Amino acid sequence: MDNVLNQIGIENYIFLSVILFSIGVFGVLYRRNAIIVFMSIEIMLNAVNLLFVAFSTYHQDANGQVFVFFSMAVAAAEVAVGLAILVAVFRNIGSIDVANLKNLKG
Amino acid sequence: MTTLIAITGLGVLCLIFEIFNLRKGIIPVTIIGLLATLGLTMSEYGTEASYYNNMIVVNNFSVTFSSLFIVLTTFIVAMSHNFYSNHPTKISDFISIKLFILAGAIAMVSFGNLAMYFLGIEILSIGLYVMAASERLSIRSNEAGMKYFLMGAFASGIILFGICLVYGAMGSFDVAEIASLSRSAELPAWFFIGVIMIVIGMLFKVAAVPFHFWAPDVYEGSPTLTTATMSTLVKVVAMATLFKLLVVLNAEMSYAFQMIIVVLSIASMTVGNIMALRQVNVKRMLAFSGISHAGFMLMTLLSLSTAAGTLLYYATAYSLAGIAAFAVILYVCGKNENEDIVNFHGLGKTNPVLAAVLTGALLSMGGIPIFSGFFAKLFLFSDTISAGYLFLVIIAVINSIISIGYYFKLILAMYGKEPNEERTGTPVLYYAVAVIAILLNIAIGFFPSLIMDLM
Amino acid sequence: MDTTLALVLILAPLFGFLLNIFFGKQLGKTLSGAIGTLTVIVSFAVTLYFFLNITETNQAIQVKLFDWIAISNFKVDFGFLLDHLSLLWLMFVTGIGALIHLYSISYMHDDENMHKFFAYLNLFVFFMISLVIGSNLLIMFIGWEGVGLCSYLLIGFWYKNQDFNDAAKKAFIMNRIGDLGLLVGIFIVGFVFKTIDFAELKTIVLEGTMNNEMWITIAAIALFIGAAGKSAQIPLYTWLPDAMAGPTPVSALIHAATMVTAGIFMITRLYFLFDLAPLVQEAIAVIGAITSLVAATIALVQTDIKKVLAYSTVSQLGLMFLALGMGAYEVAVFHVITHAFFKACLFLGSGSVIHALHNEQDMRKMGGLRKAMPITFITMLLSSLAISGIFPLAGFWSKDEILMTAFHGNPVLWVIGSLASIFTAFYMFRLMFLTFFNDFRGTEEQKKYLHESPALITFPLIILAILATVGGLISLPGNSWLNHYLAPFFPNKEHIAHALGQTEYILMAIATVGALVGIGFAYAKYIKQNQVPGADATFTGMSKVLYNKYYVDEIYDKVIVNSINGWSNFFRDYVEVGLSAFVFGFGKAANELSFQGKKLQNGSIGFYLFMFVIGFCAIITYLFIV
Amino acid sequence: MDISFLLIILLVGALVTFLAGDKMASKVALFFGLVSLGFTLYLLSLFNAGQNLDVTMAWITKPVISFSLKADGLAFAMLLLNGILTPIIILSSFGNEVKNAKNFYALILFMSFAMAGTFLASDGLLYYIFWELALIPIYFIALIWGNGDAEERKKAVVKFFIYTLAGSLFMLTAFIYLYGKAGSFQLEALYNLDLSADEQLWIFLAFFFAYAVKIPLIPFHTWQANVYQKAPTVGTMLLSGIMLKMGLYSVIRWQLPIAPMAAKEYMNIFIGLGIAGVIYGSIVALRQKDIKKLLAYSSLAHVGLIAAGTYALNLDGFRGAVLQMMAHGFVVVGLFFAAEIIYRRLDTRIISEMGGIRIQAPAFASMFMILVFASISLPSTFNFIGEFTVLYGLFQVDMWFAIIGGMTIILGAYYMLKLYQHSMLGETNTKIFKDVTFSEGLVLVSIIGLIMFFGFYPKPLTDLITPSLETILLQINR
Repeated sequence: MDNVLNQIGIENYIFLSVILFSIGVFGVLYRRNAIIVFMSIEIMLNAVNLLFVAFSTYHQDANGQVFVFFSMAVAAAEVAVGLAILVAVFRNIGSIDVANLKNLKG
Repeated sequence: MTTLIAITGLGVLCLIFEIFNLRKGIIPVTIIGLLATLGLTMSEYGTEASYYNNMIVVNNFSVTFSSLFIVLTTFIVAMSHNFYSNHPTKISDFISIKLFILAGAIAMVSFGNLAMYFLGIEILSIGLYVMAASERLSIRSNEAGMKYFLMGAFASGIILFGICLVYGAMGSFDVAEIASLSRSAELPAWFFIGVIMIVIGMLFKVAAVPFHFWAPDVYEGSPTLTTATMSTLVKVVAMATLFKLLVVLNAEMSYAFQMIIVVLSIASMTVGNIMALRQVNVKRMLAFSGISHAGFMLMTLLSLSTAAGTLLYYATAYSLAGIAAFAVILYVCGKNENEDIVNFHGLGKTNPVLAAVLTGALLSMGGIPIFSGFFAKLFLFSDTISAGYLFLVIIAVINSIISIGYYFKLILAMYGKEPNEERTGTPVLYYAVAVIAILLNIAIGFFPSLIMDLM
Repeated sequence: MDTTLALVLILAPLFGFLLNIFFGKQLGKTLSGAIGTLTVIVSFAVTLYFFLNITETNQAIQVKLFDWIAISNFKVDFGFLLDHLSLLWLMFVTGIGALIHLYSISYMHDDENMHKFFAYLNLFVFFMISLVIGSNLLIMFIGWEGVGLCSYLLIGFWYKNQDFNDAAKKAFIMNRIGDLGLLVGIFIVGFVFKTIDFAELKTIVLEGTMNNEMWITIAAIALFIGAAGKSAQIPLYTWLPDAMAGPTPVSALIHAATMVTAGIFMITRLYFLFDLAPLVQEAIAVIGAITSLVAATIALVQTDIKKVLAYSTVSQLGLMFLALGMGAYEVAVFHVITHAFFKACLFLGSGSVIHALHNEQDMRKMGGLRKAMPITFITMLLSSLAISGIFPLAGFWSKDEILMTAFHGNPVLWVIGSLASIFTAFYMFRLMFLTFFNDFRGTEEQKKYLHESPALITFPLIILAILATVGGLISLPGNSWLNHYLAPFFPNKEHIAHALGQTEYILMAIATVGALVGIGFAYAKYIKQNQVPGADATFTGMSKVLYNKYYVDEIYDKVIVNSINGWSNFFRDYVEVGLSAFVFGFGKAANELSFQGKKLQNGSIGFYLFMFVIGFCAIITYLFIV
Repeated sequence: MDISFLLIILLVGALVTFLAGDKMASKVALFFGLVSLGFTLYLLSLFNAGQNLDVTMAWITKPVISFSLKADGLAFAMLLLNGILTPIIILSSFGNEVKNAKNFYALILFMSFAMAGTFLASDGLLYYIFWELALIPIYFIALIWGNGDAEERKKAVVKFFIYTLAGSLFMLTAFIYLYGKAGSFQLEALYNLDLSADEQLWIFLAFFFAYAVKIPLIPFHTWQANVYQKAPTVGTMLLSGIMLKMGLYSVIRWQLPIAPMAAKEYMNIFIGLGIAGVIYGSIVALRQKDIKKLLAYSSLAHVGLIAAGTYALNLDGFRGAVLQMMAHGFVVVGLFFAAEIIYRRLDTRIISEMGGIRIQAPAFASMFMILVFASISLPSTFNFIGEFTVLYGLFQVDMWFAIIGGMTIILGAYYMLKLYQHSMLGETNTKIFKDVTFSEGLVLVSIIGLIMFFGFYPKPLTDLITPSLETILLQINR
């Protein structure tokens, strides 16, 4: 196992997941369609999961991989709730464009 | 530990009650259960224990804060009776969700492992997303839920990344180990970055500037009872957790980091107070006031070693005042579609008791003796000055002067104006909660040592 | 024994005051008048007792009741000092006071508030007594301000007339200006000498250990300002003529005989201080002389009978200050006494006239009263001769003394003084002629009711006239009983009794001739040519200026009163508003900020998240990159 | 038997009054007011008998705050003022129709309680707490029972509250800072600190801001006139009669001894400020149309003089200041009550709408006149004693202070006599004005009695306050 890390080096994993994470962030910032925003958030979380696995390998320690399961479960739950809210919103205003949610301000 | 189990069990019990159609019993049973749990928790005071190889660590910090959370939840549950009276079918869900939120909160203050902390915060958050959006047919509620969910999830992502980096640096999620390691070797930069990311995540939860934008909208949009939960329970939880994180992760406070805290706390209190001045919606106003109080509480992070007691006291004072205030708001705005100040006109004439309670709550938040809010500020200031941040205290003082401006706007509305509607019905539970909360507030004002000496 | 008597002396009028103020209405007019008078007579009797005592024993009596005010470096007893000076003063204060009370019983009989009048008169006597017998400066100050209060009350006695009230207010405030001076004087004295008790002060100063030139001079100035306020000297004299708004007995008692002489009393009491401040004495003399001349000139053309007398009073007071300035205190005292006699008589006489004419005070509407009211005429004639300084009446001797002293001190002042007395003679007889000679110029039914006043009025007149005639005897040049009597009070002075040399006779002659000249002029103008001053409009040139009192009042109004009111308006309308706006400004600014801030909270999730990320990046950058 | 019973009585009084209900409230309140007065006198007798009445109880452990009351002569003087005026003020309101009276009178007693506490507390924080507590009742009294246009009133009252609170919060900061130094809020501990000159200056200014707003000194007085005008007369009496004195008292008790160096260094500035207040207040008062505003500005002038006396830092200045505090307290209450009586009859506060009252109500006019002359400190009134002593204290600093400050006796005479002339004298106006009722007369007579008595025999008071003032002076000159 370790040879993999030796060949590539943990830093690169970090860079990769940082990049992924940033992509997710930008997605959240720039997309207005709620679904895509969700997916961007998922990208963020999965970037982290990737890094978890990498670190767990790096440390020869299973905790990290266990944690990934936690985070997946949590992410699933979050998205479930999120979609539920989204449906409610869609029912009410007939759109899933987050830019339309501007009634509360000032 | 037992607390956590008991609370979760209680939550499940609610759902079961629903199944067996014992709706009437839910709230009484819950309250009794909560009080029992409270006793149980307090009995653990003074003991240091850890369970499931340090997943959960019980110590005075966790016990005292857990007790506070339980008390707050009890109040909130008590108020749910009237609040949900018009859709009884959902009551069990709401109650149980509240209990799960409480469970999450307790997990957050008594975690011994970052995994536990993460789960706790997520349980709390997800529960809140649901509660925020729980008025299915109200656009405002939906919007609030949506906003809260998106930003919350975003924050969770950042926290997760932080945890990951910390893990990467330390190779463990166990805070004890992390603490010991962080003292020893030279640490990779990720560690600090990770800590900062976690902290920022928490700053989002406590709604500190510039991570506060969600708060006013969400507070305003959510059903009032949920707002009450957020502005009292959740804020306190997040603050306590942030405090605990910084203590256990033992990230020795570099000067730069302290500067960050100072700047953020100044920004939070100032922005919060200034923005609150022109608000007409009471919930929104209290949201901003909550932001400013978050700023105040951040000051405790400048003297981590000593300020635990102060934080607890401030949290108690603030949240009790908040509960009292929201009890009144719930009563006054129960049947109105909005919570504008006009609804409070002449409350002093129609419901002198509630008016008095709300006045007391606001005075407490404003920091007027003999209410506990004053002592909270006092202790906070004296800690901060002895930590050497006089100028910060002076700015805080100026802020508390500003804050009087909008607190008194409400008081004036209650006493200075003529009632524009006759208010019928005296929901006993609202009255009870309001009065008890304010009395507790005053009581700990008379005997601050009760709280201060717990830590 | 002495203590109790002293208390009786001072408390009797107070008792009368309380009785009249509370039960006056029930008592009825005559009774309340009687009580008022009796209480003063009691005081007079006690005074007499003490007076006779002291002439034998030469022992001043000290009475200490209790500690009054606690001051860090001197103590203030509540006590009285009955020495030669104060007893002498009390004699004519209570004596004349009693007479005037008597007079008032009849004079005020038609007034609904007669009991109040007597109450105030008694109160005045009470305060006047405490002024005179106070054992230290502060007790004197009680009386000092107390008499001011009473004069306020009595000038404004007919309080329905706001003009009278204005006059009263003016009198009080002008006195207050002087009082501030006196107060400062007291401060300095207490500060320098560590005591304000007259007796102690005297001993300290006469020991001569204390020679603090600068302070003593300042103190003397301050005290003189006080005296000037009370005794109506330039520049604080304008209140006295206005004070004539009060009932005539008041003018006689307060604004001629007693209160206005308080300044002279005070300076005499503290003569030892003034002796140490020659510069100030100079100033006093000069101011006194000028005052006497200015007042006399104004009196020349006044047409209101009481105004003439008022300005004559100011002028006479000026002469007294002239004497004080020359250091001839006993002379001043002498003139105070004689002046009290004849001026009181004149005022009461004028009162009797006014009474007869139903409150007509304008001399242009009088005349020919000689036959109608002979007693009034005779008494006033005697007094006028006295004040003009005709041998051998009281005025002659006292005024003569003053002029002699002036001559020896500073001839210029002597000239001024003599001039003043010539004018005095003129305007007094102008008054007499216009009032009593030729034929009556009033309305017909006034003429019908012309009558001599009742006995209660004429009796005091007669007494005073007699005194005005023979009063000079108490201090004849050569052997002066007065000087001899006062000698113990001036231990350090070998008193100057002008040996009657050639110069003195010449001076006397000049004075007499001057007086006669003045009278002559008056005779020529008002009997021979039978002139009568025309309507106010007709005055022109110098006489117009004089008739308008050199426009001093107007100037004061323009310069002082208006400017103060202007400031007041300015402060009220601008400064106050500005300050208030400034304070509110903070609130407004905060609100404005809040209003702008609301725009930031624009409800867009994208923006919120954007700020989130910005904050995040800022923190990371701050911590790790820089 | 110790001093804390006094506070308990007042607090219980407030509670009972609240429970007594609107019918009985006024009488109950009066009863308790009198009881507290009687008890004050009783304690005073004990105190003069040399008994120690101080209390100290541990209260808060971290930071160390103790419930400690200290009764020395100075405190007793102020307690007397409070104890005498409270029943008088309550009695003065008997002529008015007070709606929901129970709250009204309860608040009055509560305020009296808070003020008594302020005068007694010897622990900095306890003192601060009482200081703030006194603010709450007057806020509500002025807001709810006040008169005039509601919006205007609100603006004025809120301004007053925030302004004073702002001041006192800086005082709180100063206290906390001192605590950091001394490790205790106890008066002695704070006295014995040795602070650097700069520290003292800042502390001094922090306190000064609090007191300057409360007293008020120019230019911090903008709240005063409006609040006096808008508040119900009872509120105005409480403010001007007692509450202002809290500020002046605190200057002597806290500000000067804690920061003596600064006090000495900048003495002339602060005396100057006070004196300026005298002139300014008097001049502004000249042209006021509203009687309550006029009295407000006259009060501004008087407290300016008192403040100058306190900053003069000598025994006479202090003693005079304390005496004048009491004297002014009595007189100003009397005057405001007179204004209230006129308002009850004529329903106006505009001076030009009055006049000729003396003809119809001689008794009232006479009493009013006595008050007027007392307020311009005619000798033989209590005010003269105070003012004379203060002026002499100022004189010891600099003659010109005494002279300019002394202007008050001239300007004061001017505007007060003007007020008297245009309200009481002159031709009667058509309205009927019936003379004082029994309770009104009682109030005025008792005030006048006090003024006259102490005017001739102030010895008991001076003997009472002198020792404590001397100790404070020692503290300052340490």
